[in-house]
Amino acid sequence: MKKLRERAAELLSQGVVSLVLGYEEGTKRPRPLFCRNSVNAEKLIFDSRCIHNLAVYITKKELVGKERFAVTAPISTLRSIMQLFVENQLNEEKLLVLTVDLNGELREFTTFDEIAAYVAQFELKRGEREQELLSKIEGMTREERWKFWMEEMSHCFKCYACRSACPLCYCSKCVVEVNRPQWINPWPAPLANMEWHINRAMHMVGRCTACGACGDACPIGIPIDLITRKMMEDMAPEFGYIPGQPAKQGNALSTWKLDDREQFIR
Amino acid sequence: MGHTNKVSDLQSHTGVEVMRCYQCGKCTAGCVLASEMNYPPSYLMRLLQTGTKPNLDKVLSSNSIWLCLNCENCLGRCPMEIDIPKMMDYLRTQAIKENKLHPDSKPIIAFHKSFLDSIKNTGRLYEMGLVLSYKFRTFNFLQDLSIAPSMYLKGKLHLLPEKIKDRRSMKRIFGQTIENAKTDNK
Amino acid sequence: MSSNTDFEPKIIAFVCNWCTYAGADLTGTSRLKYATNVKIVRFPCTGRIDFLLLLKSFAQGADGVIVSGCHPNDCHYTSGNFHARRRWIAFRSVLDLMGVDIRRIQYSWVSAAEGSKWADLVNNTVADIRALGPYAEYQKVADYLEKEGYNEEA
Amino acid sequence: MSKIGVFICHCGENISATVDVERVAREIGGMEGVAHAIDYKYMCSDPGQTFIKEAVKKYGLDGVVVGACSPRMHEPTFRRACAEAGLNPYLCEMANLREHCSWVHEKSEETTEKAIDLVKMLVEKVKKNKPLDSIKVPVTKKALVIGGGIAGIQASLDIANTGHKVILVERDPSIGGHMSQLSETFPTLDCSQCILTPRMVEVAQHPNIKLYTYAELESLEGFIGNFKAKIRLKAKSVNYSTCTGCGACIQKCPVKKIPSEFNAGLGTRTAIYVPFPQAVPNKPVIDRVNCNYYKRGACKICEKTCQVGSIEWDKEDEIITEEVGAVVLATGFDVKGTDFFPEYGYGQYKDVLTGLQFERLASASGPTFGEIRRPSDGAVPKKIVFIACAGSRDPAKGIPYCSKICCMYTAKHAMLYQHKVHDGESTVFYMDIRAGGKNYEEFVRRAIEEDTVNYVRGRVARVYEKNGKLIVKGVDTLLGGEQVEIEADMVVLATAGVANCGSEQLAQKLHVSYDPYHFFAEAHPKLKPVETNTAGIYLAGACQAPKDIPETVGMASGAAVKVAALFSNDELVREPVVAVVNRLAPPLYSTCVGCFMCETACPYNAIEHEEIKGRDGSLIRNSARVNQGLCQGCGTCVAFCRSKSIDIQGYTNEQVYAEVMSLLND
Amino acid sequence: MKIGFYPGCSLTGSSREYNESVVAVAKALDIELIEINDWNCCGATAAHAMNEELSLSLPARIMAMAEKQGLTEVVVPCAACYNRLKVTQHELEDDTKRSRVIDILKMPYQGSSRIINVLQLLEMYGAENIKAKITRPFAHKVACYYGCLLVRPHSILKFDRVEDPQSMDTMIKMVGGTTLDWAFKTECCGAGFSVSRTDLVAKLSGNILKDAADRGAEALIVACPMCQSNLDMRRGAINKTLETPSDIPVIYITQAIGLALGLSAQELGLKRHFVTVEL
Repeated sequence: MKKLRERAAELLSQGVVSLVLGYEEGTKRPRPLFCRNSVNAEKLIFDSRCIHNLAVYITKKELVGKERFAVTAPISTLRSIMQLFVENQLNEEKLLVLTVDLNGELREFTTFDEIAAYVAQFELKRGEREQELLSKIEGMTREERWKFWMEEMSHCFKCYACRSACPLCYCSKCVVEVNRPQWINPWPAPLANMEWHINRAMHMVGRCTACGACGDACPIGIPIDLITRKMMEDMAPEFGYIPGQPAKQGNALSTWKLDDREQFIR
Repeated sequence: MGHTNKVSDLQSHTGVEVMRCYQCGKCTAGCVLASEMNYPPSYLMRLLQTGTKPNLDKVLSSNSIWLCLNCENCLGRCPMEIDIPKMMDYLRTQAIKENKLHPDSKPIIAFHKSFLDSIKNTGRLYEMGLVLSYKFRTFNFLQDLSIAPSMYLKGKLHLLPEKIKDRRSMKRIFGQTIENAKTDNK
Repeated sequence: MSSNTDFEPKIIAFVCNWCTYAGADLTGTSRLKYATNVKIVRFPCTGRIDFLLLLKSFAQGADGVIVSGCHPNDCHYTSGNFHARRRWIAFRSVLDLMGVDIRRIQYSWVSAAEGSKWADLVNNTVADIRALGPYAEYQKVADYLEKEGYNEEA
Repeated sequence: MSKIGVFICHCGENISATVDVERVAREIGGMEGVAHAIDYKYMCSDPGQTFIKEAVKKYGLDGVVVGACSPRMHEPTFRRACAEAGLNPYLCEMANLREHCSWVHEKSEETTEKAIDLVKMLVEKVKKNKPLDSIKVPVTKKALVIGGGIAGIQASLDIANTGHKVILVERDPSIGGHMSQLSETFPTLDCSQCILTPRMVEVAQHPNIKLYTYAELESLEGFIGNFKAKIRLKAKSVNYSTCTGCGACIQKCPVKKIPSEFNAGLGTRTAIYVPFPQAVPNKPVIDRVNCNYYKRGACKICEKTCQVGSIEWDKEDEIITEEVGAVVLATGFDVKGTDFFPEYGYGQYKDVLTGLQFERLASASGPTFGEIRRPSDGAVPKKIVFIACAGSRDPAKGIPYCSKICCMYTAKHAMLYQHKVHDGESTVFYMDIRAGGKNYEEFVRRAIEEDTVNYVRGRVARVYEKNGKLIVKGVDTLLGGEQVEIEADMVVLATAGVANCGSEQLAQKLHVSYDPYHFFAEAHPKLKPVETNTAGIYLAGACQAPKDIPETVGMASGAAVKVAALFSNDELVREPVVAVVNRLAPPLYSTCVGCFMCETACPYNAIEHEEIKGRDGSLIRNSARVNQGLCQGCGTCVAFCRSKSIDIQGYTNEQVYAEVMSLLND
Repeated sequence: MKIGFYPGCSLTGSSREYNESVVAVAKALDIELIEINDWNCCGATAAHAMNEELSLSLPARIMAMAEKQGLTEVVVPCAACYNRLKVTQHELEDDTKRSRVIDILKMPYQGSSRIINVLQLLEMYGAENIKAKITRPFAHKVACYYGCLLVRPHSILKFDRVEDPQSMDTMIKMVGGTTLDWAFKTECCGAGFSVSRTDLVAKLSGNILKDAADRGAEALIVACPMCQSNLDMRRGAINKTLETPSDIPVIYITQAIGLALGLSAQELGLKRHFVTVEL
């Protein structure tokens, strides 16, 4: 952590970057810190409690500006950054990524390939909570799943915190805001809620890196992160990608293989 | 019952669509017993296609349906994949039902009945019993008299039947299939 | 299932212009008969078919959906159907996870030459959906919207 | 509010027999936004079109829906009518009440209700239609003809004679195709080569024709008027600019036992070879698979005999690119081999031949110089059996169709045999005799009556060999199914005509449709027999279905006229069904955020990156942009776009959404 | 290696020698045959000529018993039984038929056991072993006779090719024999009428023997007890239809292989034939 602060201060004072996006202590848990000078670098922290996915800010020009900036990124954030690279949303020349590895060493990355090589050591696995809930859902009949989700969705009041928290929801105009035609009604109602979440899951196929930010952000605790996580787990073997390891070229959904499964097609 | 219904019954029971046949004659050309039959298979198909009562009667009372050995040469070569053997099976049961039996059918039916009786009682084929029962059915006591002793000498003929343990299941199977069919017929 | 014999399912078909639409035209020119329950929406390619349209169909009261296009390798646009196939794999998976009844969406390849296949597809799908009954489960949720009095046109 | 005009066609009685057209018009007339709705007997007729034109003017219509046949049939007709009345043609849509409704349902309440729904759907769509301008593209006035058989030859000559350039590509070392293999032709019995070879020479000498033999199409990109064809020129290993075609190399080549393709396997050829004496070009190629040098690294005898040094050992396949405006497919057909028939011996009996092989036996240029002799022992067959419908009309073998030419050539074969072997006995087993054509029936009767060919109606169940004879087990169905057994010396199978090998792959390269038997599909079975579903690609000859020479030649000329018509204008008008990325006023510019998922999905590389820059020149963002020349309008990108920033004209999100909503909203 | 075994009625009676040779050859090849418990007759031609449900129920019971015993693969040497079992398995893929039959049997039936004939057994599990264990090559010129039941209906059995099958020929060549290319490999011998219409059978079987004799066969090789007993036991009647009486023996493929493996005529039941076997 000390090394991180020193390096951040150095980067800022030398003018290598104009901003270090990191974490500082908050009232309950660490919160994001937009560190723009070397003095503030002292506030930077980086430990296992730092799970807020800072990648959500790095596509927003109004926050990060036009200059080069640095971001401190735990493994889940690194995955998001990789996916953002794949989707042409980041510029390698404008970004410096900092992380602290398992040995407490400070690591710096500037390219997709460097991050990919580092992330490859980590397997994306279900946590206890995910395991418990998903195995419960997997054990349900279709009708039970429908009831389960309808019940969960009935609480949703469309605050779109899930969308705001997701680093991959970077569209300037979301489909729910498109009104010609109005594909999905923006207000909370069971059908519109269901359509929104199915839509979100489809938009995340082959993209979601299971950081869990959407689920964390949900103010009423609907386990929506499980939808995209489960899709990631199920589609990975189907489309031949490794969960949490975005491939540099092409998106799983907008590419295809000659022998994709088609038993369901009559 | 209208005559065309019988042809559609044939289709619903066996899946054989008689109208598919275009009388190319390939079945007849390759049939080992066509020359013995009143009507060779392709001719029989044409009779069925007409759907008229006299022609259907011709089919049911012909020896053709009894002489078919179900060797399936016709099916194997039929360009329209018409399952003639399956159709013959069905026509035989119909001929029995309507009691339009060609004399050639007698020994054949007798043999089949003796065969099934044997299984019904013991679960397995009792060849000695089969032959005896068949002889009683046909009054043809001299047939095969020459080979039976040699068969016995060569260890090929058991004097007593082999029986399976679960003979009740045999009774049930026969009860629910053959006997059911009989009641259906009434 | 005998209780559903009176039920006439509403089915909407999303088909591509080059294979299935033309195949359905051939069904017509061949005068093959099929059930009236299916109405076709024409698309240039299966690749064009948005999954949201399928959701909207159910919301609008469809009991079943047919999605059909060119056989693999026959796409007029080379690969639209391959993209579609992959999209449907994912979409089925999402729907199944959410508990939507995926038996109500019938995918098929029907070429421009397969007029009789189209007729069979329609008839079989109608029979399948008739056996499943109305998709009340989904429509109940959709109706909620109307009861609330929202109407986007207004 | 919209002012839509709706026009319901009776199509004679084709629609009105099962659909209550008056009710359709009545109910649609009551729809919101419908200003005018009528029904009429023939909407596509002149008076019908006049109704539409007048209504457009009278009611100031801003959209037209015609409920009639398939839009694949008459959409252009009605759009043209609208345009003539001053309405943008793309504001006209068709509801398919015939192919998708009246023809496939019985007369009933439901059928009429479905028709109403179908029209409603299109009315809702039209409300969202936008006026579009068609896209104009230049036309490259050069044609590519694939296949150098009689179809390709005829098409090439006809196009070339209209003054346009033609590139003719032939897979084999010579043009000529199957016709060059035939002995004599029905029903005139004139010699095939005598009528064909002058045309072959004409092709070679025509100033407008560029001939590539021993070449295959590698790929075809682009669209009507603007194709880019990559052609693989297979290495001939002989330099044609210096080769004189003296043939010395062929004489000296030590590899002599290769089955000759031209002789359908009955004769042999060398490794360096000209397929047949009248070949065009009459210069050899080296068959690298069989050549000693390529197989074992030593020989080169041909090089030593060649006085002009034309052998090119290291020559590699060359790929050239040609820009063409139209393509004619004339790749012909093939026949099933005798090995396709388990019941006739799986091809193991040497004296069981295909019809094509018999042609070679009967041909003066064939392996026996026109004498009919058994391949097994060279004996003249005294009893010969011809089996018609061998594989054809045989669904069990996967070929339910009639190959069309076999009845006639079998009669010709039997006739030729009787002419050549006077004491011979010939039997034809047939199912039906299909001799529709000028002088065809007379020809078959001649075979039966004058040449005493024994015609037996029945199929043959089996052929097997015993004591050097072929035992043919057939049947005479006209005698109530009497079995007929013939001890024959030779059996000729009129084997089914099938699609040429590789036609499926070729169709996929060209994006043309094909039928379940891999014959290329015409755009319409009656009215567009030479067009394919892909604009700018036409069909000629047996690649579409088996057909005889006169029919093939007629079709080739038809295709040539289509090409000539296309080339008669400098520009071609294209449908504006293309994708567009939305553009908005600054500071938004576009809702596209540049994820470029559309780019990976696009089959045509039509998505470009556009840098959107502010007034100061600084980059605001990268957005997608569609190249309208490349876009073919599949719309795959549209379905992938998460922010709905890309849309496709003619099938916009608003249009299809309105259709779906209307269809079920009741 | 263990495999399920369904002998069928013929093999316990009139075709004992087939059973003996199958068992002897299997033993020599280290294949353990596990007989299905309390098996019943498959019903053969009689059942399906008379009643369809019966013709499905009898074989279904056999396969249900095999499943109960956990036999995943069952060898059925008798071609008639093999045919009935395979066809039944195919027919019972239809749900209504299957549930009806299960209802009759009062036993679970999955249709999961793989049914193979004796040629498949030898080919799949014996080929290498046979090659290694040949002690006395079977140096004879023979005609392999397949009959109807082993190869038809091809669409269901999917065994060998539909005309001119080769599997038995391949096997004979492997043990040192030569096989004839002849015309009657799959023509029917008429065995279904062996008892009821001996006159027709004699004619059909006569045609078969004549072609084999004309082409110089030393023996007919078969894999069907119906064909064998018909061509062997009925030889007296057959010879009456032939110009030249035939003394060509009719032996089972397992007997031919047994001989090549050095097994004795006694072990292979060769003494039980009517037409003397001297090979």
